[in-house]
Amino acid sequence: MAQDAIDGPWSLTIPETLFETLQGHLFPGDGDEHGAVLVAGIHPLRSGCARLLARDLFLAEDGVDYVPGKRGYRMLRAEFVRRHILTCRDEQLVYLAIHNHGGSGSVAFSSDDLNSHERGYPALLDISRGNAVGALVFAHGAVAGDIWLPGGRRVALDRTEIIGRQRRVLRPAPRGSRAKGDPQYDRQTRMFGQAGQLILAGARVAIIGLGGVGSLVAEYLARLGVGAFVLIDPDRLDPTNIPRVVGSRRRDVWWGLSSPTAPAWVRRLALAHATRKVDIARRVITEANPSAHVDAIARNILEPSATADLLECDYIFLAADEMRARLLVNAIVHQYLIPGVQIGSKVSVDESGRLTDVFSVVRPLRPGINCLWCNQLINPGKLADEAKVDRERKGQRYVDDDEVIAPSVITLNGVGAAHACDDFLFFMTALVAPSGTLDFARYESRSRALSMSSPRVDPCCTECSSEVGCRLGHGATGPVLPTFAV
Amino acid sequence: MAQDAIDGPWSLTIPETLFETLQGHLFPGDGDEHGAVLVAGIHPLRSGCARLLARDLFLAEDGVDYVPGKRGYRMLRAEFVRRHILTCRDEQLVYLAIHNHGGSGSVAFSSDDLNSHERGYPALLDISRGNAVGALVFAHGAVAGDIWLPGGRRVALDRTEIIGRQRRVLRPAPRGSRAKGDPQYDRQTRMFGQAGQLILAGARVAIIGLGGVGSLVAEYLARLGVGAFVLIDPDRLDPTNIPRVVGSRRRDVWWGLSSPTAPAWVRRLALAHATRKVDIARRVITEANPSAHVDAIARNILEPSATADLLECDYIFLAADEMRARLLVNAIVHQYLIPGVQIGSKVSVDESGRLTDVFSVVRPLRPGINCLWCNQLINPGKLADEAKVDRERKGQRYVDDDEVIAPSVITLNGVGAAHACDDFLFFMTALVAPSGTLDFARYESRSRALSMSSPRVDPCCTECSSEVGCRLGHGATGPVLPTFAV
Amino acid sequence: MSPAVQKAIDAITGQFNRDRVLVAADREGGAYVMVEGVTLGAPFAQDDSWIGFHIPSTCPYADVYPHFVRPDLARLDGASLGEGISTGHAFPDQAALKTPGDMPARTAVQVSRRSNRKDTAGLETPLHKLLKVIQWLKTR
Amino acid sequence: MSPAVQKAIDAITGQFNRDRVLVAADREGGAYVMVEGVTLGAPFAQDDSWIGFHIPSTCPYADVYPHFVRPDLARLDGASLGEGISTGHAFPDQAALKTPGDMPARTAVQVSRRSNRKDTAGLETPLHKLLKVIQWLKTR
Repeated sequence: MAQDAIDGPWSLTIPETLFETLQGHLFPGDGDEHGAVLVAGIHPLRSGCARLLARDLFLAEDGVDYVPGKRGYRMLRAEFVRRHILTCRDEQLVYLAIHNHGGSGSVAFSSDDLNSHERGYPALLDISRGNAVGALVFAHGAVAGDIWLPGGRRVALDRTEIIGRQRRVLRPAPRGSRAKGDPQYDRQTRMFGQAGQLILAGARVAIIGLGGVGSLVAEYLARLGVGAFVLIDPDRLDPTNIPRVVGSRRRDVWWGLSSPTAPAWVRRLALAHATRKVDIARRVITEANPSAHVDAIARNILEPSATADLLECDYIFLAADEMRARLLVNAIVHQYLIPGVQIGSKVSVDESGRLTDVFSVVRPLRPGINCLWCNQLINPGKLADEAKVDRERKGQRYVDDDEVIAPSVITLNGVGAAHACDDFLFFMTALVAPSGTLDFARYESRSRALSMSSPRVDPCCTECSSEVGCRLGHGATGPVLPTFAV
Repeated sequence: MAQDAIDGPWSLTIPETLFETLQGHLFPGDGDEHGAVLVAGIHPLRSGCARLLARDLFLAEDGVDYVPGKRGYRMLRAEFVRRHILTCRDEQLVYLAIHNHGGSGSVAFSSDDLNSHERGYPALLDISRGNAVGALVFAHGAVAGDIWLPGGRRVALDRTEIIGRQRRVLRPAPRGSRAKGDPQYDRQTRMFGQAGQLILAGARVAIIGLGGVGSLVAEYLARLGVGAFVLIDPDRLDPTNIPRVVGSRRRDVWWGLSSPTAPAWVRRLALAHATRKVDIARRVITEANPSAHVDAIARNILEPSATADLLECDYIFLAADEMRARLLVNAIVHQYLIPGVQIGSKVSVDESGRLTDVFSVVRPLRPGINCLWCNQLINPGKLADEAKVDRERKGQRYVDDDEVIAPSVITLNGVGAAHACDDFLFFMTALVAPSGTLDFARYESRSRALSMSSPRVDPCCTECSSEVGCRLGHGATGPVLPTFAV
Repeated sequence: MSPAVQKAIDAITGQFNRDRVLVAADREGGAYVMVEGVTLGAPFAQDDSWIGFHIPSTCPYADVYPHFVRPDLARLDGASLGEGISTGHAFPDQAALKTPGDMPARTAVQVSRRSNRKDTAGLETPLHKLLKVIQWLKTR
Repeated sequence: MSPAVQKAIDAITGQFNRDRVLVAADREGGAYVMVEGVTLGAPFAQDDSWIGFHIPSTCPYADVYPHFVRPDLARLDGASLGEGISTGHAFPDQAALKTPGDMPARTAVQVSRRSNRKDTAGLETPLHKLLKVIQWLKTR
């Protein structure tokens, strides 16, 4: 796992639900000190930074697991520590002992705390066999951490990111305000401040599928000032895409040569040289914001190199129709605690060809709670179909197979993309209302209604639970991702 | 009024509510014939076509106003006719006698009907003093009309357009299907058919305000295949617009020269030569669909020449913040029976600068029912402010004046624009669900909720009622529009 | 001038004397209006004043505000003029006139009375508003 | 081959005999599998058949379907093979193999049994599905 090769700052990411449970335990209103153990996965980034990923939380019962200390005020009982450090050893996870201090806005370990780490953590490191161990101390609005790496290096936690309905960042102490921003963004910083603009500029966003939905997402986010993009789509533009892919032009498809009236071989040649969708999106982004960084990856998202790029992102927009892409992104959301959203639209027609339902869906994806797998939104049959070559699929067609091409319309895509980007903005800038939800949204075009549905959670789900062998927060040491094997 | 100078086809536009009242009266299920009088305004188009605008409907009571005829089966009693023809004379409106036939899908006047027109209409024309008169005959799904113009010319009604929750077209008889469409639009015609694509290609749409919202509307509609655009905005691009105006580029504002760090005189010069917003939108439209027709009008919408262009459109997207623009567009919707939508977004901040409400609104505008004036969405104080020159406005600042620049964010604009365009598409292609509404929609960003509110209707409203001197369906002979006087 | 603005001015010249009413068109079809010799008296030290105001081209939908009166307006009791009345203004702004100079600017006291809502157009005409403002001044 | 696919194949070779199970990798980490000599008998005229199928790289999430059996499959009673069983196929498609030729194509009868929903991954392994299909065939 080479945890000692990481030389950048360390952060902790923690799902909001888990954080709220912890807060309730640490700050019940008695002003006293309480304890817990957090078990975390680890996610080393290319930049040399490392993310600790909160996977599971064990609250120490006062007087039973959390008892008066021999040297300090309180301590976790040895039996409680032992139970969890062995789990961490077996599952290759990081053990983090937690307690709280009073005060708010800033927090630091006491010298008693640090002395106890120095006495105890070398032994814990031995037991955990190559997995980091450490401690976190919480106050209201502040978290500090002392992480011990195998090999003897010791790092302070830079920040804690809470992700759920919105993203909040806690640090050991407040940071000074930064430089003034670009006056170009004046109208929007009036809503979310210079601080919000800096969050956007610092964000790296993945867009999977640069067709009708993804091209709009790219356009909105680039204008908004998002700093870095990872664009993933293997396809080239087709003439039938032009009515939906913003920024696309007729010359991108060698218009005329690619039209159905052209000889088949000319048409094939033209389409083989059409512009890639990721390059059209890159053009749109660069025109909107020349200083945005763009990685345009013209590969299937399941190719391991594309997946690796995805793991470096802060938020994932899933705008591809493939079930395999859903499966992979959903796995990443839960295993790497990277938030995201699935966007799509559907046009249903009955047997007589009459229009029934038309809607756009926006499904926020959040670790541990909003899971496409346990909500049965990933169809095993379609996963099987997608693994076949075209000729096979056609030869094996079934009664319930819909080989017809699905209708697709820019206004439906616009509804999904706009809401998904709006949700992203309020998530990132932490401006969600107390009444805000993470429900799956369905915007009905024909009735102008919105229906929201609360995702269900299967407590044993392989994807979103922290059961043994399941993905939640397991990071790099967790189950293999459903990518192509090389 | 020069009604005899019109040489193109004549059509009738009728609000859905009025049409439904008429249908209920003509087809109560008794299979019998019933009568009514429709009073209509008139709207000559530059193309030489004329639109009759249904303003008011008077149902003839069976046995009282609609009685056995001397030569035909039934007739409107002379007193009933006389009452309404005099109103038409006084208010310069068109008198249309209505009755129904059986059958469905096609309809024509009987020879009895035509004979009675020939006997009666020359006299009615005399009474109405220069205003056209005529007759309409309805069947299920079909309308025919025989219009007598002053001067002796006589025209058959080409079609009847019903506008409300959706747009439907009735004709005297079904038309043959037209030529095959552009294969480029394959994916969307799978939803709304070749017929829908032809409707879009034949539509002329106005977009007022080509800023954050309007530029997105232009982009979506151009990709969708809308055939003709009237773009109205007097402004040039400013660097602070780039984060919201799609298609805008830094070189449109002479980036660098226009930045706040440049000397003031250089900056002014750069901004005076920045690209006009209508020209940026034209660029976006042309890139998406080179065959779209674009009129780019860099004037205030209240300048009479700009207003005149607006009257040639089939649908109006109001994406400008000015109250005066609301006042004018609202007047046109009701007086000329042109449907539209007002789109906007609002970011509210409390005294301490904390964010309160953030939402996008989409307010469908439909004649006689959805009125911005009687819903108090046009602020008289702001109308007064907008009529002042800048220096005056600053000198006269009030306690409740908000001179602060309103925040504006592309994702909020995207939500409004996408829903407005989606609503437009389902309106034009008549795919609205039975449960569809015309309520004003408010998409709340912070809670992800949608709140719908039913517009109220003031029965004496100067704008949306057919009281004497009020605008509804009055067309060219109605009250003067609130434009600038020249 | 727009027909609605002309109609509003006709109503004002009907109420006051035609030769006491000065009118200058603005650039958009609205008008600047000044009525001379409106009776004031207590609580003010002045027996009368001119009153000026702007009727926007969007009359009768637009509110008419603010109004302007003589620059030396003062209370008999020496108290301050109070909320809604402020000194140091000029009326009208020459840049807003269709023909600058048509109505030379005067220094003025500004009277701010805003009518916030109108149920339908025409409920409060510029004349009606003017009379309301005069009434309001007299009850200060 | 992906670890999950390898695990599924191990389960199959554990159930049947290793030398009765042929395996060829596809281009994405999945595998084509053929099990020789699976007992059939009544209601079919044939005592046994090979059964071939594709395990996608997205195993265990993806369904495993369809399955293929010997091309001369026929009922003892001479009736048609019935719904879900169709003739005139070939297995596997050489273009789908990582190395074409690794598993030569055979003409085949296709058996279509789709499992539509999975509550969680792994509830129905490729082995489990194979046993279900064999069972289903025997109850035709």
